[in-house]
Amino acid sequence: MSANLWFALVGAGLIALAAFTFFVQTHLLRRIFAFNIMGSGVFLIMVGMAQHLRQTDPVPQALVLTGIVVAVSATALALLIFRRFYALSAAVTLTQDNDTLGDSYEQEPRQ
Amino acid sequence: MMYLQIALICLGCFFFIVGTLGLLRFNDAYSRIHAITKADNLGLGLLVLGLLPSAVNAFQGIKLLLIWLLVLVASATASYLIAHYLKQQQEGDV
Amino acid sequence: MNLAFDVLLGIALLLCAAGVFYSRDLFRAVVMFIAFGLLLALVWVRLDAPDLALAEAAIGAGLTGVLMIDAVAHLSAKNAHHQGAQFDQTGARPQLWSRILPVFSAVIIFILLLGAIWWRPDAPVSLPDLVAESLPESGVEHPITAVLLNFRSYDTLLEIAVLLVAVVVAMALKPDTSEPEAGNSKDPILHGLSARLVPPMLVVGVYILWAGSYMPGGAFQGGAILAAALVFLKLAGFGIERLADSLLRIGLALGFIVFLTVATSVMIGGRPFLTYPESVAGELIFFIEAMLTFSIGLILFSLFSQAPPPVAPTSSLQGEQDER
Amino acid sequence: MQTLNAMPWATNFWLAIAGLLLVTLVAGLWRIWRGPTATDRMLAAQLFGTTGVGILLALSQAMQQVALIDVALVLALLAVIAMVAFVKRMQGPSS
Repeated sequence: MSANLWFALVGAGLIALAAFTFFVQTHLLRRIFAFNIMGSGVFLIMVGMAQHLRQTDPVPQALVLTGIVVAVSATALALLIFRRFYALSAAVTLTQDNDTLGDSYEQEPRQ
Repeated sequence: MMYLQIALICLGCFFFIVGTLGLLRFNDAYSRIHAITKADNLGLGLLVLGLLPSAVNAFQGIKLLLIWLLVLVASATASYLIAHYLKQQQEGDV
Repeated sequence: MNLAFDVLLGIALLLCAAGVFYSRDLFRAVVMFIAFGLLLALVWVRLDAPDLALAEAAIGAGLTGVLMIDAVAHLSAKNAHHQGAQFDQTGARPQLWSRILPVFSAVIIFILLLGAIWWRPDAPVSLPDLVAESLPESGVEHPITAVLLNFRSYDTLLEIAVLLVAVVVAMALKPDTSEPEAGNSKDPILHGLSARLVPPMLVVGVYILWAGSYMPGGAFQGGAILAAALVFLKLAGFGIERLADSLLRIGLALGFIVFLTVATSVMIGGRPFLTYPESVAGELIFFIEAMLTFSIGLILFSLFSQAPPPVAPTSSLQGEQDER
Repeated sequence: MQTLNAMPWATNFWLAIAGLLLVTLVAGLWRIWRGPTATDRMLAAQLFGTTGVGILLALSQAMQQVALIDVALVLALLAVIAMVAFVKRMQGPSS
C-alpha cells in the first residue's frame, strides 16, 4: 500500500467522522469545525487518489490549493455569521420545529 | 564531522523528548513553560546546528539559522506573554 | 520506515479530528484544531505537495486558529454576562434510534468512499504528462503555478471572485456600532515582538510570492502570510483599521480587476479569453500574482477584522435558550 | 570531512529522527486533551509549533526537498500568532 492510498483512506475516515459529528451535534461552532475538517478530508482524497496511480500530479494539487484558500474564507464567513446570529439571538444552536423528530426539545418561550 | 552531526541531532532530539516529558509530567503551568522552552531553545537549536553541515549552499544555511532565531524570539516572548496572562488571571481570582 | 511514519501520521491526524469532535470543552476543540492543521501540513509534505504544506502552515497554524480562538473567546466573554450558563453545550440528548441513525449513515458514507477509492476508474489521459509537456509554453517553471495561473486560470479568477463576495457579505453584516475594543492596551513586550516579527513576515511573504515561479510558493501562500502579518499587527494593538479601511477599498477588488483586465485585454490581439501571449506570459503571470497576493492578504485580514465587537446579546431570551 | 548525507543510511536516519519527533508530538496531544486549563493547552500548542518545525527540517533532508525549509520558516514565523491571539482575546474568565 502506498502512502498516497493510505492518506486517501485517512481522508475517507475524516469525512465519515465529520459527517457523524454533523448529524449528532447541534452546536453551530462544532458544525463549523466539522465542515472544515470534512473539507480537509475531501482534499486528502483528491490528492491521494490522483497520485496513487501515477507520479506527483500538479493538477489536483493546484485545485486543492484554491480549495484551501476558499475553505478558510468560507470558515471565516461562517464564524462571522455565527457571531452575528449569537449577538442577535443569544443562541448557539438553530431552533427546530417541535413536531419534527427531537422530542426532548422543550417549548420555545413566546415573545 | 558526521559523528559531530549525529551527536548534535541526537542531543537535540533528547531535549525535545525532555520538553515533552516535562509538559506531560509537571503539574503546574509555570513549570510547564520552563519545560517547553528547553525544546524551543536547545532542542531546535541543536537540531539546526546538526543540519548546518548538510546545507547545500550558504543561502540555505542562513535560512536555517534564521528559523532558529525566529523561534527563539517568538518562544521567549510567548512564554513571557503567557506567564503574564497567568499572573493576571490569578490576581483576578483572589 | 517510510510506511511506519505515514501510518503514525495518519493515526495522529484521525486522533486529532476525533479530539476536535468529541471535546466537551470548546476551547479544547480549538487547540485540537490547531494541532490538526499542523499535522495536515505534515501530511501534505508526505504527499509530495510542498505548496499545499506551505498554504496549510500559513493558514492552519496562523489564520484559522486565530479566527477560532477569537470566536470562542467572544462566546465565553458573553457567557460571563449571564452567570450559570454552561460554556459547553452538546445540544439536546437524542433518543436511542436517533443515535443509531447517524452512526449508520456515517458508516455507509465511509464504506461508499472506500468503494470509490478502491474501484476508481482509470483516467483516460495522464494529466502530469500533459502539464510537463506544455510547461515550457506557460512562462513559469513551477508546474503548480503554471496550472493555477495559465492552464486553469478560470479557477483562480473565480476563486478571487468568491473571496470578494465573502468579504462583501462580511462587510454588510458588520453592525454599525463602532465602539473601541476592550483590552487593547499596548504591552511593551508584545509591541517589541511585533516590531521585530512583522518585517520578516512581509519579507518572507514577498519571497514566497517571488519563489512561486520556479519552486513551491506563489500568490495564495504569500497572501496568507501577508494576512497573518496584518492580523498580528492588529492583535498587538496597532490601530491599522483606519489605514486598512482606506486601503481596503482599493486593495480588495484590485486583484480581481487586474486579473479580469489582463484576461480581456488579450482578446484585443485576437486571442481567446485568458490566454497570454507566450513571449510575455511569465511577466504577466508575475504581475497578476503580485496583485492577487495583495488582495488575498487584505481580504483574509478583513474577514478577521470585520468581526462584531464583543457586546452583550441584545435579545430578551438570553438565559432560556442558552441552557440547552 | 564527510557530511552525514553522504552516507547510504542518511535517509533512514532522518526519517527516524522525524518519527521520534512525531512520537513526542502525539504524546503532547495527551496534554491538550487533559488540560486542565486553557493555558496548558496553549502551551502544548506552542510546543507543537516548534516540534513541527523540527519535523519539517528532518523531512527536508529525508525527502531531499529544499522547499520544506521554506515551510519550516513560515511555520516558525506564524506559530506564535495563535498564542498572541489567545493572550489578547481570552480576557474573560479562564475556562
